[in-house]
Amino acid sequence: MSELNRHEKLGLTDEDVINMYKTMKLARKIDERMWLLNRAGKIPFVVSCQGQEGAQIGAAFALNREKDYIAPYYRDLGVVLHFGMTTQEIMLSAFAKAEDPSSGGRQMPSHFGSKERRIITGSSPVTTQVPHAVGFALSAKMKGKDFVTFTSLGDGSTNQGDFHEALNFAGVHQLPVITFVENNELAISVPIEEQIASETIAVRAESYGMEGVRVDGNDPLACYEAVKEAHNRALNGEGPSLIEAVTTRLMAHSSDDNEKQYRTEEELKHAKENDCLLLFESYLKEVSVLTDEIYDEIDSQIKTDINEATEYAEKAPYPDPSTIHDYVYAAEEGE
Amino acid sequence: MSELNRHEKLGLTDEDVINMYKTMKLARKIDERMWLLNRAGKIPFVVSCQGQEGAQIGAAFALNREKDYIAPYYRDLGVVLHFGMTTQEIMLSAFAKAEDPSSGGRQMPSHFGSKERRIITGSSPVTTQVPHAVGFALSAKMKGKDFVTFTSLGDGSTNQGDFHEALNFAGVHQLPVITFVENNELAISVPIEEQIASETIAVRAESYGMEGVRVDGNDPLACYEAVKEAHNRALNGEGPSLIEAVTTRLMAHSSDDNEKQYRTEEELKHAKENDCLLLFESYLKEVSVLTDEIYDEIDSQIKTDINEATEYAEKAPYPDPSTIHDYVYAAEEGE
Amino acid sequence: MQKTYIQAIRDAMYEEMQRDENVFVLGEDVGRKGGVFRATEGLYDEFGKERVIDTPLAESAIAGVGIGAAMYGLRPIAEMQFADFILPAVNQIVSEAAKIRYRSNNDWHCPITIRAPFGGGIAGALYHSQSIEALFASQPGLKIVIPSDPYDAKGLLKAAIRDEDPVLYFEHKRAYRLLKADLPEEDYIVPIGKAGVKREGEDVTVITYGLCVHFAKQAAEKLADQEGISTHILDLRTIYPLDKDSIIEAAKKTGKVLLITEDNKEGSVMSEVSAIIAEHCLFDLDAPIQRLAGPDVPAMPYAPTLEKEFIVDEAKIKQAIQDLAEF
Amino acid sequence: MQKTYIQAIRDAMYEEMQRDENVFVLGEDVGRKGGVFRATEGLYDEFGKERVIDTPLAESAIAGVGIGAAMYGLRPIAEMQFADFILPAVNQIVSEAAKIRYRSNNDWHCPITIRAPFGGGIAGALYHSQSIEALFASQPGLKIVIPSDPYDAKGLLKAAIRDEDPVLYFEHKRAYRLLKADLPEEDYIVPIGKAGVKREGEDVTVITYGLCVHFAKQAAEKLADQEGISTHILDLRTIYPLDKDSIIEAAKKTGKVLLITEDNKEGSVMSEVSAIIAEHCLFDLDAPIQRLAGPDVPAMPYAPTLEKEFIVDEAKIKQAIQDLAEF
Ligand SMILES: Cc1ncc(C[n+]2csc(CCOP(=O)(O)OP(=O)(O)O)c2C)c(N)n1
Ligand SMILES: Cc1ncc(C[n+]2csc(CCOP(=O)(O)OP(=O)(O)O)c2C)c(N)n1
Ligand SMILES: [Mg+2]
Ligand SMILES: [Mg+2]
Repeated sequence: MSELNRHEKLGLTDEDVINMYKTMKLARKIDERMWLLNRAGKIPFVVSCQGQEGAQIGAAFALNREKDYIAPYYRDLGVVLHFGMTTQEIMLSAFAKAEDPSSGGRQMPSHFGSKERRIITGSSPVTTQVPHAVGFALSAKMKGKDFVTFTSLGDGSTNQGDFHEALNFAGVHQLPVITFVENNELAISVPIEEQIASETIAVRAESYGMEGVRVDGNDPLACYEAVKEAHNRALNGEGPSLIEAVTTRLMAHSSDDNEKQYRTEEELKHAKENDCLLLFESYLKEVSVLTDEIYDEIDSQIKTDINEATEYAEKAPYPDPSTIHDYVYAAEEGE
Repeated sequence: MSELNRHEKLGLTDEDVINMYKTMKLARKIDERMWLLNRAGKIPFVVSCQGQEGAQIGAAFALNREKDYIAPYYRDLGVVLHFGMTTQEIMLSAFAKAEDPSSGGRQMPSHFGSKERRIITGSSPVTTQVPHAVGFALSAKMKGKDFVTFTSLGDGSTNQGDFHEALNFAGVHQLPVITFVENNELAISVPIEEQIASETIAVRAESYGMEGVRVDGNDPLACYEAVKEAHNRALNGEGPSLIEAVTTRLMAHSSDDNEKQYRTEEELKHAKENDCLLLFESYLKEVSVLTDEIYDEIDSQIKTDINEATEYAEKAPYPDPSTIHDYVYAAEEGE
Repeated sequence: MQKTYIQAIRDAMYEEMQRDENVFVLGEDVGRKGGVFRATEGLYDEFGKERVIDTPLAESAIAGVGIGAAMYGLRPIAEMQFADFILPAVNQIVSEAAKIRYRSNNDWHCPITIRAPFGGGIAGALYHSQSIEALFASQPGLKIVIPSDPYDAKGLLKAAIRDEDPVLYFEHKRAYRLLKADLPEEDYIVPIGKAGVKREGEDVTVITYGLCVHFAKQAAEKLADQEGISTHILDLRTIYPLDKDSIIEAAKKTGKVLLITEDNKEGSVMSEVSAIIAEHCLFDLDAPIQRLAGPDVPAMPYAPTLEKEFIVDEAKIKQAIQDLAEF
Repeated sequence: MQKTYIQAIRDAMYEEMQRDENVFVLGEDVGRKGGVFRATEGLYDEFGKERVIDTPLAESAIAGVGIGAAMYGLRPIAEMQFADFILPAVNQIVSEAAKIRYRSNNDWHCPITIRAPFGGGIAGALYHSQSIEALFASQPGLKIVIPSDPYDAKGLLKAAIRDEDPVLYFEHKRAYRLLKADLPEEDYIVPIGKAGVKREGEDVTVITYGLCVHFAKQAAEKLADQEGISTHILDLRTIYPLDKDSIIEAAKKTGKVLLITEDNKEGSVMSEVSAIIAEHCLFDLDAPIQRLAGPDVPAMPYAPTLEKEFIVDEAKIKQAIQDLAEF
């Protein structure tokens, strides 16, 4: 095993890391396409995963996608792709079409949900998913099930009361839940030093009697390792973990935001230099896992996939107006 | 200075500590009287300070009662007595009489407030006062005023979202505010280990980039010292502090509670052994500050004071029913 | 067997926990202590601390963790120690519980029951006396029930626990030991969404809920005996969404409607009841729609003089019915 | 000079901050960025970061710290980025701000203004389109204002900032750039607590607020031209506590009342308006009190088909007025 090769030490095969790369790149390319569609006036809104795919994929690959439950946040395109959402489904949601599995076109894109894949339905108010994840973890403990619950959120969102209340609950009951903070050091326009009074977010773990870890979120392998360890702890009854992945926001907050209002050219340049996708690409080339041939194949597969998905979604029907009344409550005769 | 004498080292005179003792004892005796009145069916409700007077008086004496603002919680009889509330006023509130300065008989007793004395009006939902205290501290900073804001709460109450949100705000802006947790290791019936996941409450300070200190809350001098230091830091622009005083709840949670439901005889006995008033009394005798003569004088003063106050309050009129509509909003013609 | 209102509540939980092992209780002091009002008395001993969970003092977590467990498939009964203290959990209840089914297009749902003691008349002062239901009674996706007697207390709570959607269950703390009734031995539910006629009458229709039903019944008896006034009483039972048909029927019955709530008046649940009547059977009315309610002040004060002034009691109801009958 | 609705809001803040150095702004992204809708544009540069504070992402702290500062004697303007995200702050607003004067028997008070963009029609989906006002419109101690045009937007915001009590100020985000008007150069306020007649008419009375006033005016013009129907429009402006006298007067004027809100219907502000009318001038009515509102679903969905179905627009209003006129 070469000195350079880090993934084998983590028990990941070459195929594993190629899959990781593929999913990262798919997330990136879907996201890029959504921006184009937005700028072309075809979809009203995008909130981007760009720059955080490494953290997302590293974390997601450390989970058990046959058993675990996830409560992701709006940037987690990488996470939900690994949990089985298809490009077509993502595009259906971007176009607000009836077939969107997350919400039937009722929610903005990136408000993921799929019971079948154990993706817990999410909303827009930040951090509300964290107590939900703790509730799933409590259920696992009560019912003696061996799944782990994973939830993620942004750095700014760790300042919400729900973060504190939920993590304390998880800590008291030593529940199998992993809280993964994607710290891109911005909350819309507010930089981390005006947002968070602690040195790091990971140190907040001590307030909840849990393990706290800070990792390089631009490096999927580092994230994989940290989440894998947390997953093991959770399964071994050693309780919850808080993981802070220091990552990078490559784009504006959303398609409604103009980041020039608050981010300097310097800062933007620095962000570009930390592009997790390019860094992982270099690594995979360095260890001779990503050949030109594989690269091209992945690239063209992804293009086709996205083109087909976009075309399908664009043509798909909107929800019928009459359906607006559906599903406020369970249907009268049970569900 | 004798080896035993700890107060002189803190810059406290004999007169100071006698005053501390007096106020502690006054708080205790008022509280005891309120229980008697409650059991006699004369007042509907008591929530007790007993066992926490040491922490309260130690902390309060470290503040500047000419300038500082305080946002106390319901057990803080000791704190508000030091800030100028009279026995008569406390009794007026216990009897829900119109003259009660905190609320005119509208709130339960122990919901302190007095603008004149810079006692910020409090409510029943726990922890809401903590962001208010931060708002006062923000005002001090914005206006360049040299007051410090002090707020207190119970151990269980540190699990509310407001604690987290407020302390983070204070930490980010480095505001002159002291958060004082009176940790009696119970929240009604729930013991601290089922309540709080962290090792101590003081460690939570790190989440907010502030100084965290844990002291013996049964010892007023230790509390005085910790709060004095925090006060100095606040005035020196060194920001907020979190102080945990480990204290003792001598009584049931309130007059509506039966602590036998959840506290063993053993635990109750242990609590009694840590009675801060008796401990401080011993200390003051040991260093020959509290003579039998002074003791008797204080004792009889307090008795007279409480008797008179009770008598006055019992006779005082209730608010007139017609006043129920007053003060929902400012009077039409300004205030 | 004679049961008080609070025993009925406790029995409903006990029986549902026996029936379905997915039912569990969480809240402050619900375990060892059995609840500050003792609504969960004995449950901890019977079902253990895994199913009767003393939570940290954090209402948003109580609701939010409960919501998570409900989405997983359990049947949490979350207790808010006082209805006044449900407010830190509003975001979880309104943004989350109420919208989970709708936002996921029926993929997920959230069968949680949230119990909270409400109401005044027990020297609870501003923060232990509130009627907080109006704050939630505009949020589709939620159901809100308020029982007026032990029979409904038990039946509505069972229905709430078995319901596939989030139900807020507000129980009147002054009713806890005041109201007693013989309850059936057999299992029963009171269906959510249906109001109940608690007294038949011809002259005046009273529409109300909660403890006011009790006072209205007492007033009605006296008026029947003393004045020969015959009062029809509709108990809303579910205050959101409202049972429009029953409201319209009751209003039409006498043409004179008195709406009563212990809550303050402006923006109360009774506003909507009035609007339904004004929309659907205006021409059946023989008198303006009257509302009897608390004064529009922030909450019920502590002093007995003020508490009495605030509270809607039998005497005030009697007077209002009589005035309307004479209109 | 022509100003948009959002410029009017920004100007009100600017001028009040000039006038009174105790006025300051706090909220998420209100500083450097000038607000996500740019309502605070330029304030950071003009007044500095001490008076235009970018807060951590924590609404309960924004409200709670603001409340503290207001009690001290400052005049905070707290921004909630979207009205939908005010919910984590409900406890601070309802338990604290609303009750501070009352509970302290007038010793303390809390002059805070809380601004929040509300309303739909901008593809904001379930959580960026809500009308959240009904949730607060039963809490004495609060005042709630909702401007319908640039003139009122400026005048009501100034009145809110100068008010001695907490005011919730909801601004319609679709109105931000849609509505323009010439505003006076001089300082003025629009008094809180007073509704305003926005159109005189004889046949049908429309009572509404917010952006619906605009649509109602457009519909009324068309109906006047095309059908000869004369519509009277009352803009509530303050939706809590309501201006009862103006409501009663407007209802009596035509005897046919249409109440309009963009919010979902059951439990909306319009329920109380209806109840006031049914209580005070029932016999002046020639038709049932009609309500036109959003459907009773949790919130406005994202898909354009559903959003259009939800929203109250000019066409729906026109139809409703016409139906009522023909009643
Ligand atoms: C409770 C709440 N308040 C405000 C918002 C508006 N908002 C959406 S994203 C965001 C910033 C989030 O920052 P962070 O948590 O760091 O996540 P990031 O977007 O940087 O990944 C804000 C303020 C919201 N969605 N929810
Ligand atoms: C938000 C809220 N929830 C619940 C309550 C009911 N309650 C009053 S005191 C208390 C326990 C407080 O415990 P702790 O903070 O440790 O303070 P202590 O009473 O022990 O001094 C509870 C649950 C409340 N007042 N506010
Ligand atoms: Mg961020
Ligand atoms: Mg305690």
